[in-house]
Amino acid sequence: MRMLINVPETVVADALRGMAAAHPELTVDVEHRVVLRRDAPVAGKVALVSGGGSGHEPLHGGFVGPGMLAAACPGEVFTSPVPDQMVRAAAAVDSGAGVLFVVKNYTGDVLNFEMAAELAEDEGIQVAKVLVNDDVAVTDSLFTAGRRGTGATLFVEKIAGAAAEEGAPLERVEAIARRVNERSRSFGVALSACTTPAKGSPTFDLPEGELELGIGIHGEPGRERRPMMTSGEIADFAVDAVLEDLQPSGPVLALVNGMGATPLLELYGFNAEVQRVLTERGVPVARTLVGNYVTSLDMAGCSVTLCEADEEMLRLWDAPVQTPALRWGR
Amino acid sequence: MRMLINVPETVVADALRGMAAAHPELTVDVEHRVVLRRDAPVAGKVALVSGGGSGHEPLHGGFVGPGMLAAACPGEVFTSPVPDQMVRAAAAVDSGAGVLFVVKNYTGDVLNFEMAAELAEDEGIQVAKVLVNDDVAVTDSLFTAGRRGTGATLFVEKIAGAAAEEGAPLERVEAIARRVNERSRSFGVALSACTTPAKGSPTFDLPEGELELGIGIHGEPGRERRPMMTSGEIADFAVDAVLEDLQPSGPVLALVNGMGATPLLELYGFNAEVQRVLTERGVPVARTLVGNYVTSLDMAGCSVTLCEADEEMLRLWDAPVQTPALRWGR
Amino acid sequence: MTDITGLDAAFFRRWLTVAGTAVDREADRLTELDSAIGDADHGANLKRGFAAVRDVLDKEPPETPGAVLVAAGRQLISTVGGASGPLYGTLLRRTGKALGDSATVTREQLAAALTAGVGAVAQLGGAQVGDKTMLDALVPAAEALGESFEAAREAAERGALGTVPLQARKGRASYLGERSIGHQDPGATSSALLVAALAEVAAG
Amino acid sequence: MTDITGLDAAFFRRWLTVAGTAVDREADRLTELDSAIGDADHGANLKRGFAAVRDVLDKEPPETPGAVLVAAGRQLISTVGGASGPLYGTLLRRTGKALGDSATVTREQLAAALTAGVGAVAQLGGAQVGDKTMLDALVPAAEALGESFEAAREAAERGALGTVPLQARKGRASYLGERSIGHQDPGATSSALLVAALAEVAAG
Ligand SMILES: Nc1ncnc2c1ncn2[C@@H]1O[C@H](COP(=O)(O)OP(=O)(O)O)[C@@H](O)[C@H]1O
Ligand SMILES: Nc1ncnc2c1ncn2[C@@H]1O[C@H](COP(=O)(O)OP(=O)(O)O)[C@@H](O)[C@H]1O
Ligand SMILES: [Mg+2]
Ligand SMILES: [Mg+2]
Ligand SMILES: [Mg+2]
Ligand SMILES: [Mg+2]
Repeated sequence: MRMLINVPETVVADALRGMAAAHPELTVDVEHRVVLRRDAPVAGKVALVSGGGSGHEPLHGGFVGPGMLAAACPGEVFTSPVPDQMVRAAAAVDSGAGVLFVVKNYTGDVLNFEMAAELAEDEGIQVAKVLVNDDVAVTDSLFTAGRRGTGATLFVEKIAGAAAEEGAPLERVEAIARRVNERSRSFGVALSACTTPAKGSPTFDLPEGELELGIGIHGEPGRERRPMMTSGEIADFAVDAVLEDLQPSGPVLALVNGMGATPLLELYGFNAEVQRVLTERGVPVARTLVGNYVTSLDMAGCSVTLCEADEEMLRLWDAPVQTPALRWGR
Repeated sequence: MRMLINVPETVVADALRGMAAAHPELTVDVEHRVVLRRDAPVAGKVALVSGGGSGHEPLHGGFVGPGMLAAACPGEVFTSPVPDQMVRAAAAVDSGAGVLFVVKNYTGDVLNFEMAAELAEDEGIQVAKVLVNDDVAVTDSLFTAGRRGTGATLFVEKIAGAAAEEGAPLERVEAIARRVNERSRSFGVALSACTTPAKGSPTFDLPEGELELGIGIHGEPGRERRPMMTSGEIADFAVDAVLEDLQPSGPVLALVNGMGATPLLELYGFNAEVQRVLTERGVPVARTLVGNYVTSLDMAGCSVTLCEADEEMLRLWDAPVQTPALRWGR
Repeated sequence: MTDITGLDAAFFRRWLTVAGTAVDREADRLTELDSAIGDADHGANLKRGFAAVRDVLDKEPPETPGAVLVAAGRQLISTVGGASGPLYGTLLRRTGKALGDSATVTREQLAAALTAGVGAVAQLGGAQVGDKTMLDALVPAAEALGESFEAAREAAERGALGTVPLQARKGRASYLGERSIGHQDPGATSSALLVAALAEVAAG
Repeated sequence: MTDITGLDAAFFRRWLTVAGTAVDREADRLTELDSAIGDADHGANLKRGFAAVRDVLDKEPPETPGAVLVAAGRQLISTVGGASGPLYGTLLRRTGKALGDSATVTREQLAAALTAGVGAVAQLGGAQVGDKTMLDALVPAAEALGESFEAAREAAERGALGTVPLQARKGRASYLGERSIGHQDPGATSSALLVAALAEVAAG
């Protein structure tokens, strides 16, 4: 167990204490497991609340701050948070303008956020929800829990967060969030499994020289195992998988995301290949973000998310954001 | 070989192409391997130039931009760049106010930067050099190549870069850089070795359940191997190793750095323990930065860097910076 | 005690205690199963949840069977998270609600209430028998409980084993498509544990 | 050809070609040695450098022994990086400069020039014999070259093997302290390869 931890039971609480120390500009409620904008509630503004299992850092806590999330609720590792956290977060950040729950499409997240929405509404908070489900590796959604929410979460949180910051009302923030999700698709690849603290050994067995195509962000095996491919071949496969489902007529936002243990050096090299494929397919790229943003603990691998962005979405993407992990403009 | 690459020979060029695509705000000269501030040379201002082997990303290319480096020269993986790169970078960024070379103390880096300084001076560029050597794991410096340059490089580049941005003359920028280095110390720990593209297998063999104390950032084994320790025990060991050599009388800057493959969740948890130890030792912390900043490819592990910061250093630390990896203020 | 005439609050508290012990004992196995077709947390999730249930039942033991199950269900919802938290929480809460506030209930009454609880789980999760979920153990168990505790235990066990050849259509395992075949569902397995605990307590 | 009366530019070009081939062949071994006590790049570094040397010598072959070595040394400095780039680059450049611009040189002249080149390496890197570096092969080789090519080859080989029991005091290996003992120095090993290539070409 090559982990920098004390005991598996306290990893989330330990991380929140460390986050609190590193980010005095946030309010980190370690006991109740909520990360909040220091200045919440912000008068007259819609508040975005998200959350999910831990192990995907910087998602979501690293995206809390002006221009993005008002609050994040971290669950146990790979386990959706509980309704109590979401209700507490909603109550803390609601200025009366309402709250948008950004929910990645997993059974656990969906059920817990649904319960939380009911409870928050009981407390007089206006709640809207957007489901993020961008992962094209999940096919036959009739016979599955549906597409997983992965990289597009970052796009939804950033763009809808900017709309909220501008003072857009809840219905508009919700509509934009929905539009971003509808126009976003992702595909992920694992070069290694990850190790959860609770299990202490890799979640699946991936021999050297093989890779998993179509993985999610919870250490689950993918749809298919193949002999190792080059960065260029992986880019071809991943981008084509996305483009099979999303035929953008205009420029895209591209997220070239690391799963956690893939060095930035490799990620940038992979980005060069992603850009090559997009050029070959005639897809113009408006903005590119490269880095470890939606991770899966210590998994080696990467994912590609494309979002067909209209002018409003691009403007909101470029709008100022001040969070631990995403920060530009002012 | 679990690597997201095409062939080992092109990893650095591939990464630079990918970096160019992701960062239109930088000038990336892929052919000559130089990453430049778009607006260089900046009239009247001293320019910081750094560089070193690749594999430590975001160091140094990710630190190029207003308020930090004017240029970075990436070498092959774990191999110092060649003088030609540094001379080209110096010529491109020198406004006449002079250039400061920030050099990590490794034989290769020292020799290549020395040659470059001579050549650049032949071209009429005023060059100063600062050597970063903060790694307390290297003892008996009389019988070694001396302390390695690791995490303190970030402090030197940020603080001296801010001084340069303010318009300080070369001697002052050099003096501040030197002061930051003198007041900084680091200690690193590996939970796994890393794999270089050229070798394709781990640089050393670290059995499960053991760790290496006192490692550098080039995949070399450390000074000592021990049975696995908890995050809290590692924090005790690392912080005490630093404090044995640095007895700060005032507040410190703390960098809790990941070596590449350690999840941010664990790093934040480790930071909680580092803060605990510092509190126990009576060392006040002025600022804390947690993340993967000075990495060693896909090594799992962490390092702690402390810098005894005076008021000027804190002010310069807080000054605006606009680079891919470090970004605040404006 | 397990009086033939009726099951009291103490019986239900004992059930949840024994269930918690079984969960602790089998946590690694549940996580292992979840690791094959899920995200390797099912054991840790239930361990955390049942520890919290034990705490709350120790602190202020509710006085009716219904109240015990409602309190336990709430606690699971508040501490487990994931898919199983709301689902098991709903199972206990809705079963408890269906039991009303009588001080003792019969096995037949429990069977009817459990059927209501299982129905609520099916509605919440949108799954049905054959989807390779906890329902594959819970549905037959609720039915067989009309007969006897032991029949319920056997039905749940059979249901859990029966998930092995199934392709998952709900929950995380569904992402794997055909690769989910050949593995036993962790939720069905934990359901069988819970029902076995019930039979064990009933057996005295 | 290796004329008894003198070594010409073609001889030195051949030396560097044969050395490059040896480096290509032994690159993995050099990297392996560097992996044990360094950073696992020595083989790749020299491979890259000697490929560049080959290119430049092919494109515009210099016409004197001194010019061949100076051009090769410059090329190593411009393409290798790391510690070995400046050190080997300086070795060849300064040896070449010491040879002056005569069209042929004797072995004795080469031995003297190499001694100058090795001295420049020692000065640049601040190391001396016994520090577990390339100097442990180069210093005895330069001395023995006064005797014969074969003696130089043997001396370099012996010097490289002799680094095994040493504790490193320069370069990356020095960070390991006592843990550097028991491993052969990669730079001394590559130096022995280069001297062996020289002896091989001299043997015809
Ligand atoms: N929609 C659903 N309906 C009923 N049971 C479900 C559903 N989705 C998942 N489950 C059950 O939950 C179990 C997984 O629980 P757990 O691992 O704790 O949560 P998660 O899947 O969120 O990690 C599955 O094995 C399955 O039995
Ligand atoms: N100061 C020095 N003087 C002489 N030779 C040195 C010195 N430092 C290192 N070397 C030689 O360089 C070799 C390492 O070269 P290489 O691996 O290419 O560079 P780096 O150490 O920068 O990765 C060592 O094995 C040693 O022989
Ligand atoms: Mg889970
Ligand atoms: Mg090197
Ligand atoms: Mg699970
Ligand atoms: Mg080396």
